[in-house]
Amino acid sequence: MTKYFRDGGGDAVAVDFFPLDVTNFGPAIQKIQAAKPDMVVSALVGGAHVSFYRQWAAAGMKSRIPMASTTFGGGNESLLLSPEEGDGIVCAFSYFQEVDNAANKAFLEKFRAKLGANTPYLGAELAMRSYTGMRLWAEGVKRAGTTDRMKVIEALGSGISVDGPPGRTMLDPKTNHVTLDVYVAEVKNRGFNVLQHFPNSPPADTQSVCDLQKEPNANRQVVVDVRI
Amino acid sequence: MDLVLATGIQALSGIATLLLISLGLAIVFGMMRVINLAHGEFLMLGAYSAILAVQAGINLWVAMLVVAPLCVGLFGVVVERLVIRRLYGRMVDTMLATWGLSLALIGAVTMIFGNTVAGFSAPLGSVQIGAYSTSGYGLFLIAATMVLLAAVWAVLRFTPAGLIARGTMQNAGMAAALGVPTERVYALSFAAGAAVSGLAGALIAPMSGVVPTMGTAYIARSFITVITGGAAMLAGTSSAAGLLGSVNTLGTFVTTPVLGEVLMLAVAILLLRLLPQGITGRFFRRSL
Amino acid sequence: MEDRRTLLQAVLALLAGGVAAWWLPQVLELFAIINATVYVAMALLALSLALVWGFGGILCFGQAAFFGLGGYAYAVAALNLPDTTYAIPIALGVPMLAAAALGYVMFYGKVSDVYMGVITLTVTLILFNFINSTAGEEWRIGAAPLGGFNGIPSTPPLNMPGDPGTALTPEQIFVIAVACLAGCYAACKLILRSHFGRVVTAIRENELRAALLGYNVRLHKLAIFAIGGLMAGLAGMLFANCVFVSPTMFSLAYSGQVIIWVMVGGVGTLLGPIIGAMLLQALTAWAGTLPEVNPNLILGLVLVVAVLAIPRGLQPTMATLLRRRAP
Amino acid sequence: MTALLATEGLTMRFGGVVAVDNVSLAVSERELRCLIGPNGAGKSTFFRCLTGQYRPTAGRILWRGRDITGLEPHAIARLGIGIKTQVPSLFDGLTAIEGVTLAVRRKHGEREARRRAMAALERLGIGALSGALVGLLAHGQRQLVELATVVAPEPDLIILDEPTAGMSAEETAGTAALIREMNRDHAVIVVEHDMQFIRAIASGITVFHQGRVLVEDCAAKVLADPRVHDVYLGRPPTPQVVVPA
Repeated sequence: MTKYFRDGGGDAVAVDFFPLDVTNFGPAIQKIQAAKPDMVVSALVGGAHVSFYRQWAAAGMKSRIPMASTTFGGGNESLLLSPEEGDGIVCAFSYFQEVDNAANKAFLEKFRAKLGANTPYLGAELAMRSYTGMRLWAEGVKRAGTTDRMKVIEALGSGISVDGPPGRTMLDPKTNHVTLDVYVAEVKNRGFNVLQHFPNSPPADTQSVCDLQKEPNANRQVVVDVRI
Repeated sequence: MDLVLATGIQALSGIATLLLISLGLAIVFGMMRVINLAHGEFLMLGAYSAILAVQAGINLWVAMLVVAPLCVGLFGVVVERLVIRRLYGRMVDTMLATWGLSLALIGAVTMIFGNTVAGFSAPLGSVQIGAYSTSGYGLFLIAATMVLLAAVWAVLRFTPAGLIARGTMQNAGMAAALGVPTERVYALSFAAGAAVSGLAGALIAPMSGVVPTMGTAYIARSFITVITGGAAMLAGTSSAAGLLGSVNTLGTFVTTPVLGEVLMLAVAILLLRLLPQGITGRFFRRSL
Repeated sequence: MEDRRTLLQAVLALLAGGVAAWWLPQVLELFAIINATVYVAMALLALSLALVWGFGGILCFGQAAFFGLGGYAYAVAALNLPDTTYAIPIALGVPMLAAAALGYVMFYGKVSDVYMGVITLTVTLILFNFINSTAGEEWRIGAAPLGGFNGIPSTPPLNMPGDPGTALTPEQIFVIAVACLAGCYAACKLILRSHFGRVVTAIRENELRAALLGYNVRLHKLAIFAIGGLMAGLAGMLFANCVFVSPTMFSLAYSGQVIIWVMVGGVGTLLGPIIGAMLLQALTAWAGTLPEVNPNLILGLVLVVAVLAIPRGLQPTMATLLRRRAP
Repeated sequence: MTALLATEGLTMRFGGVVAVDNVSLAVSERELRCLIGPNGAGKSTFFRCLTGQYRPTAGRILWRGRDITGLEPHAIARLGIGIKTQVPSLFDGLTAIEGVTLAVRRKHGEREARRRAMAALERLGIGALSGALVGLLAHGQRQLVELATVVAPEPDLIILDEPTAGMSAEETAGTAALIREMNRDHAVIVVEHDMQFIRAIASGITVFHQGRVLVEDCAAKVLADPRVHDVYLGRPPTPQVVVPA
């Protein structure tokens, strides 16, 4: 993240890592206050880490320092917290239930019709990504004409794309990752208010270090160079 | 200057939280030699009952201070009747049975309430200390823990019920010979331990993520605190919580959270190696 | 008479292993083979605890620590060495030495049983916490990044000894896993029939009497604990070859489950925990498919009932039932 | 001739309480010695110092002149000392023959150990119980199995802590005869306070009182000594009165 702050002209005042079962964030909140940053970016994940957002709001810091997060919302945190604790946190995902396009509206209607009372809140990305993943596979099978493993893999490699609620999702042959639409939203009353839309965003960082078309059976673990 | 004061308060709230979540386990383990590995889930049940009470419209403070301990206390009686009563004296089997209970509770709560339940935010707003602002609820937590500790101490020390309970624990045979209904004392002691855990769960609910698996984050900490504390229940747990709580909080503040955690666990192992019977195995031996 | 019965059981085990290793790869497709290998690795982990707890009388809450160490030692060694066959001795040595070190601290530290449970639990927690926080770049050993929470997905599987090019196929790894399980079972039988094994069992029966007969109790306990560590490490290595190495190997879940398997299978027997491990894993997997029921609930209730109803576990109860019915 | 086992100024203190106070005694090869005294006289604590279960606070223990103070119980047993504790300590989960074989197995092969174990059981008249699970045996039988376990490896010295505890009159007499018979091949130290047993054994006796040695002499003199009577009846010992032989 520090690299992207630097690229964006900013800088990281301090970076801290938390074991997964830490629940007391008092000292961390105090360190943040001492550092007086312009904003806080959190990549916290898991049930115990929700305590950070709670203690952050309880210490009255929500009104003082704005917060963004790369992970908030993925684990339904927006449902866990009360509006006073969650509202205003900015996050970016490839889908929000509140995304405003025709495909999404049609999908949601059919979805509610099918599940009726216990229709779950889709929130951010996770559910939709699995749905889109299955459809990409289906597209590969259609093109390959068979469900045989190797043939489908070949078909997937020849550039497959699917249109759906999150917009257009294209399988990138160089990295086997996907190019898709990204939305920036802020938490609002346990839901999301979509602010910006970035269509067709490629997996730039992976593409910079990996090209499967040049070396098809590379099997080493590739590390994106984020050294500052 | 305000930095020192604010850090002091952080350390105090770290110690208070550790003491709060360990007290219920200390009562059950300290007095009854029963190792309750479902203690984390008792905390979780306390948090859930408080949240559900608030959702049902009951006042926040009543929900936390009355409803939660009551529900979890009653649940404690049921658990003691069905499971624990058959396993007295069999320490290992109690550990395994309560481990099973812990898994079952996580499963049951996940089935009934799903993975997320809407929590309520911490009351009492924020308080300004010099340049630092901290949560008013954090200060309340410290006070509540001190009051709870004093209350448990007073009950054990001054009331006849406390005396009977302590007597039964030290020598059930003799107590029975003196006409004490030991079965009922065991049930009530376990229920008291459960009630305190329920209260602790409810009190930490506004400051933590309430999910079915929240217990697993607390069980290790409270277990280590009680074991390092040693036999004497209140003195042991308080001294251990004081030591481990401050090491963890200050460690996290000075270095990184990871080192704060590792430091705490390292101190615990060191203590267990030097004082296998815990702090009160050697110091303040005769205290409660 | 007793000796013939143990030899018969050892031969039967090797036979059952042989049949499973030959027949199953033909029948099951890939996903089931990998799953079966996981079951076999877990059964081996249960066997290691059955030996240490059932016969050594040492209740180790942290058997998963050696399981994880075996897996990680294999992964790191395999990534750094040209031929993964050399990684095997490292994958077994590291957990064995760790078990010996932990054993020394516990047995020579005059620690009572309850605190032994606590210390083994705490050590596993520390390892879990530590491994979980090795995500950064600086946490790497040679060419192997420890990878923190994500584990080490790029662990190369075992390859034909001496021929690093051709990696073993999942079917071959399954055969090796079954061979390891059957081999370890037979080894346990032989160990327990040997003088050393009899002394270890005697120590479980009465530590003081064994000492007063001149046997160094602590050394024997340390040795059996280290052997248990080695077997758990072997299970970890097999696991690394069919799934991949991650901090969850050190988690309370694995430590707890392995105790449940041995408890339900039968403390004090070898075959019981192996059957228990396989059965309960199948039960957990089946419970996972049920829409409303949560597997934790079933597993938890099974343990509570097991502790209350059959303190000595499934297999001996069945054995006593059979013996009572036979004339 | 150096003593088989000797203690010099042996002292064992628990906080303020001095359980064994500066006790020096010596037992020679093949000797049969009784350590007697009322309950709480320090006999069992002295016994536990000898077996290494307690590490003495002061003083030395010598085995054939070599200082073995503070050795671990298993190291002491390896010197050739058979130990029977006050509370019967047996392998309940094993059969009688398995337990006794294990005792001998440390010095002999499997077959030889089994043969000697069987011989020891027969010598104590419980050959028939060899296949029985020790945990299911009656109290008297368990004591005999424990004696067999101690005798089987043929130690140079056997020390027994209250072997007749919980035994009937004729069982006590039987055990006394047994111990006399054992004494033919091994030195024996018996810690006892059962008067009937002591008269039957009639060996050298050391009387303990409040952690110290009160009297040490042959059975006849000790049993006639008024101070021993006083100590047993709880009266403070009358001052030293020399009774003409």
